[in-house]
Amino acid sequence: MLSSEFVVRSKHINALNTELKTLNFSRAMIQEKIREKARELLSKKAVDLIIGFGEGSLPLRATPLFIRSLEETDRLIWNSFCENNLSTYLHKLSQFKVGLVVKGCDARSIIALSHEKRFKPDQLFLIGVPCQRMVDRRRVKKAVKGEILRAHEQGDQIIVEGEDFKTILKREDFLYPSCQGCIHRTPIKADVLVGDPVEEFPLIETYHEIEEFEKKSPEERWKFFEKESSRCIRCDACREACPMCYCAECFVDSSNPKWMEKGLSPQDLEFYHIVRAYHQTGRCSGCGACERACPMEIRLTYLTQKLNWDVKELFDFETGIDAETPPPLSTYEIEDKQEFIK
Amino acid sequence: MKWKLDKKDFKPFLQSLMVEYDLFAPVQLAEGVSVYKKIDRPDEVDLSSSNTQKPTKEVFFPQSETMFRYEKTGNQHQVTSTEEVERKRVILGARPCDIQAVLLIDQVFSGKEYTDVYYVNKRKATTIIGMACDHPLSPCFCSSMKGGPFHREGSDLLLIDLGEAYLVELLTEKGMTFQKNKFFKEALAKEINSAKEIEERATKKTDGSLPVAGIEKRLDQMMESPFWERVQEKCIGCRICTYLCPTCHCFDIVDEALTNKGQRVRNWDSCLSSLYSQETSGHNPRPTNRERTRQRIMHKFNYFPKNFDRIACVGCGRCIIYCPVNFDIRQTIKEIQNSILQNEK
Amino acid sequence: MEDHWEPKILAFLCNWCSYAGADLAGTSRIQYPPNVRVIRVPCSGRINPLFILKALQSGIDGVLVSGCHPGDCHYLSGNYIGRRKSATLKRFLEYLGFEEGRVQFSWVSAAEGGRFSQVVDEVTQDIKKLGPPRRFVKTSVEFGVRSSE
Amino acid sequence: MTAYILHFALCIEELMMENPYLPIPMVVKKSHLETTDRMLRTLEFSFINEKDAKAFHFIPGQFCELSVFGKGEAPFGIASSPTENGSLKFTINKAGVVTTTLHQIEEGTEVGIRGPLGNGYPMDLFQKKNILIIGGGFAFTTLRSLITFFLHPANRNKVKDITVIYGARTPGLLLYKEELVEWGKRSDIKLVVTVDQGDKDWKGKVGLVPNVLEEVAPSSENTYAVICGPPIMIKFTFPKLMALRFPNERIYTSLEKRMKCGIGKCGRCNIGHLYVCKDGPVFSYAQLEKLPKDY
Repeated sequence: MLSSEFVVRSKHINALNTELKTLNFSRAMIQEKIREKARELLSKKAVDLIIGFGEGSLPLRATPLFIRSLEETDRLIWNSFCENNLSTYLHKLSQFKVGLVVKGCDARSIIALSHEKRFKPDQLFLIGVPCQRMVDRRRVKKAVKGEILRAHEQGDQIIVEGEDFKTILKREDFLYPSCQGCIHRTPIKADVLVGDPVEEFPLIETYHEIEEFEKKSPEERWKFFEKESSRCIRCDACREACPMCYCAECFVDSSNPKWMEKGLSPQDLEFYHIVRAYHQTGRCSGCGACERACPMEIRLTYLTQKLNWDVKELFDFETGIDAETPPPLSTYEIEDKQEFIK
Repeated sequence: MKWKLDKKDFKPFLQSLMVEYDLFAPVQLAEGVSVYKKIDRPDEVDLSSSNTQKPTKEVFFPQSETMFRYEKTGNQHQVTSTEEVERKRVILGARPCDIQAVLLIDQVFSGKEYTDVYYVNKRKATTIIGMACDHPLSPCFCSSMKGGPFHREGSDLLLIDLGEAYLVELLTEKGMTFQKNKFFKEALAKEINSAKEIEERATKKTDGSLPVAGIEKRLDQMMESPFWERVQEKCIGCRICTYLCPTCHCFDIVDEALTNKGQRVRNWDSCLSSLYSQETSGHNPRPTNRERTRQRIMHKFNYFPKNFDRIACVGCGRCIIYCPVNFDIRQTIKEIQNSILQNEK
Repeated sequence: MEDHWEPKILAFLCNWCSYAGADLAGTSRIQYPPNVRVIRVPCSGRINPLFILKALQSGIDGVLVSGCHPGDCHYLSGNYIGRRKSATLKRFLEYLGFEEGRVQFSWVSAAEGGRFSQVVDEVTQDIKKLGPPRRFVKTSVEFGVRSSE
Repeated sequence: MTAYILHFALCIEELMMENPYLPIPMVVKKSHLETTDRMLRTLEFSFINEKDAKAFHFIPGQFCELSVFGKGEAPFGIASSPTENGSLKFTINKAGVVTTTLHQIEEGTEVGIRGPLGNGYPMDLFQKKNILIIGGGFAFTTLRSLITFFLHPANRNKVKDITVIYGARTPGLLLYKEELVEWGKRSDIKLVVTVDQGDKDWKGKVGLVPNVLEEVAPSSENTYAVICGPPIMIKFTFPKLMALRFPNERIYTSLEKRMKCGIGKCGRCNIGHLYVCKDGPVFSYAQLEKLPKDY
């Protein structure tokens, strides 16, 4: 275990313990409350549809669920596999009133999107869920030998079963990196909060990975980036999963001017990942949807988190924390740092 | 007669293959991520994953492939085609589902009127050493799609993992040329029997119950069904399912230029991309994800069967495993089969 | 080969200050290294990071972005907005592993012909010290390399 | 490696048969603007190798993929007729990267061409029949090919009456103006040219194509109709053809879709199980009726 992780954890040990004790109870309660709220909204016709999570078809998975009728509301679930950032669907639902289930990070995306005027103010009803941090299904899969056929959560444990094994894993050790450092788990903006706000503390120092990475030489850093991006298959899943990627024409697809080729040459893959990440400067909520979507398991959040960190340090800005402060790259301060300019 | 290859002889066997052939086999790029690559050293080969991320089709139909290079001198262009394959090739470790898929896209690329030389040349030069699938995964449904974990069609040789050794079956003429391979020994009766047991166990494990019969006919009447609107809702429109699909074969042709020289390249393309059928005028016959998802499903289960008499899905399960939103084609198939058609109301 | 290497530097100069500054350097017969190629842009705030990346990918050895001094922007705040983009981009590129100094920024006013020459001189020296870029460049040698072949 | 120099192609015919993706070299012979909005330009290409010229056989309605090296390929219907030997004409609308380059291309420049591709008009069915040709805007290109083919002395007796209705938004946007004048003078073709909006010099008809069709009211007896134009024109003209009792089997049109390979491999141009590039671009309405409305 990382040393900083340990320090952080011991600092928040009490909060963590209380949370763990109530996990089972709160998950079930949240699920019931989501259903209740969905029923209420639909029966009042306050929304056209609810987007939440339903049971996935594979172990360790939940799936986005679009619900329009009261009968379907019982299919809504809540557990630690509800990893998708559902706000990405809003772009194709501009004519509808949507009830949206949001975690802390998803709600931050919504605030960032509202800065960019992506929807009408009364178009959304946010069902906010204080998040217990999501489980990294790939980490779990890699921790056991053999195929996982069933999985469920029990308290702070994940119980996975295969043909000839049953393994109990500590939930806390199998969280997404973006979730481990999260300090905005309770949605900042929500029309209703299902569940009590959770105490905000990181399990690992939020920017620990970036600090470690920065200690490496430029050559090593580039090598790492090169290796990661070389696996890219240009499926655009990172782009499509990201709620902030909605350009009518992505720079990748532009034919005039043509910024880059569509093949797999290493420089084009690097180009794509640099610009995709950089375009999130001051807009990324750090939800990690890009990394989770990648079928080739490319590390992506170490890029966006760096940008988040820089924006915090340079402009004291965090995405989606308040609805008033404009995004950092759309404004300026006369006193902004400029010692890098000759 | 059946043969066996001791695992201690496996690396020397690969080494010997590489003398004569370009060897393509699964290589791990990162933990849990593997693809087919041309092998430089035998220890690169990694057969531990149940299947690669990118399918075997990539060896014949690379994601990005140069078709020709050109160089401009004055007003002339010297064109150099890259269609020829210089060395014979071996693919090692391809799973039966992927091999089935190769047989499917063979039909597209060979074709009656036009032959896609880039694909066909590679295909002709290649011997396929299949790897029987002893541990099919739960999202696999090859048995429902006219295949199976030990399906032999398309493999020139088939390896069956017996633990200490591989049982080797020589299945075609190309395969028979390996008969005299010095690493192959005669298999014992008990080894053949244990292979049979493994086969039975694996076959039982895959889902053969998916109701695909008659799906083509049903889809004939579903073009304008509200079904598509519903089924596409959670799809975010990325291309994972099409790029990782062993039967998807759409491509785009583009020029890449550097001042006076350049190349024509073909890259995989996907019907789920909005640009796929967008015309220069701006008109897009498939403007939303509804039409694009419909195209994906229709092509596999209706158009392809109409042209080639077979469903263009082999049940490898990749689109299910890697989908970021857990879009499950098995459910889609079931929903299509259970949907109420206009004339049945 | 490397002995004769002279860096190619692309300078994005804002129309109102830095470009005029470069012009003044010229008309005043102030010498500066011939390594720099100038692209005139309306404002330093106009710089899209894509320009810089495309230049680097195409084999440019160094990039200089230059605009009006703070407070002097023809469009009032373009250079301030540009400054934020530059700050984040510079940090990000260096984080990825680009060498420090490959991409540089300066303020040069229309009256600063001498300063322009000095800036170009410094940037050229820096890039010469760095040598030709070894990453991200799409050279004709690599041209045509496809990952699966 | 198969290396060959386009200009001194040794075995290009063989290569073309083997590799349908390699372009045949051609040279731009002439380029001139067709319309006053400067968006349409007709380019005439001639074969560089005698052998290619001899091997290139096409019928009206087929298309080619034109290559501009470094920019890419785009499909264009052949506007010249097989009876105009030795060269090929294309009328090109300036829209994307390839077409813009083609508009700027200098005479004498080398380009590549792949083709002929697609099925072309059903020339066998037209034998001894009356032909009604309806065109709108710049979709007139392959229709020009068809008309020119049948007006050739060697072919004129293959069909009976030829009626052509051609419309454009303004007189300046009409294609092939000189030829239209010439055809107008002939007695073996009935030509009606119409514009949506005339100008002070326009002496001809003013009116939309569907209305003009109603007015001209050609008999559907023993007649095949070929209709090409913008979707909106087709939408309103089609019912008029129905009213004139043209059966679906005898109405043909040429479809446009985004294409890349042109040989039915790359996927994107399908309508149902058919590929517009290989099984089309010419379809009868009887065929289209059976296909999904995916275009």
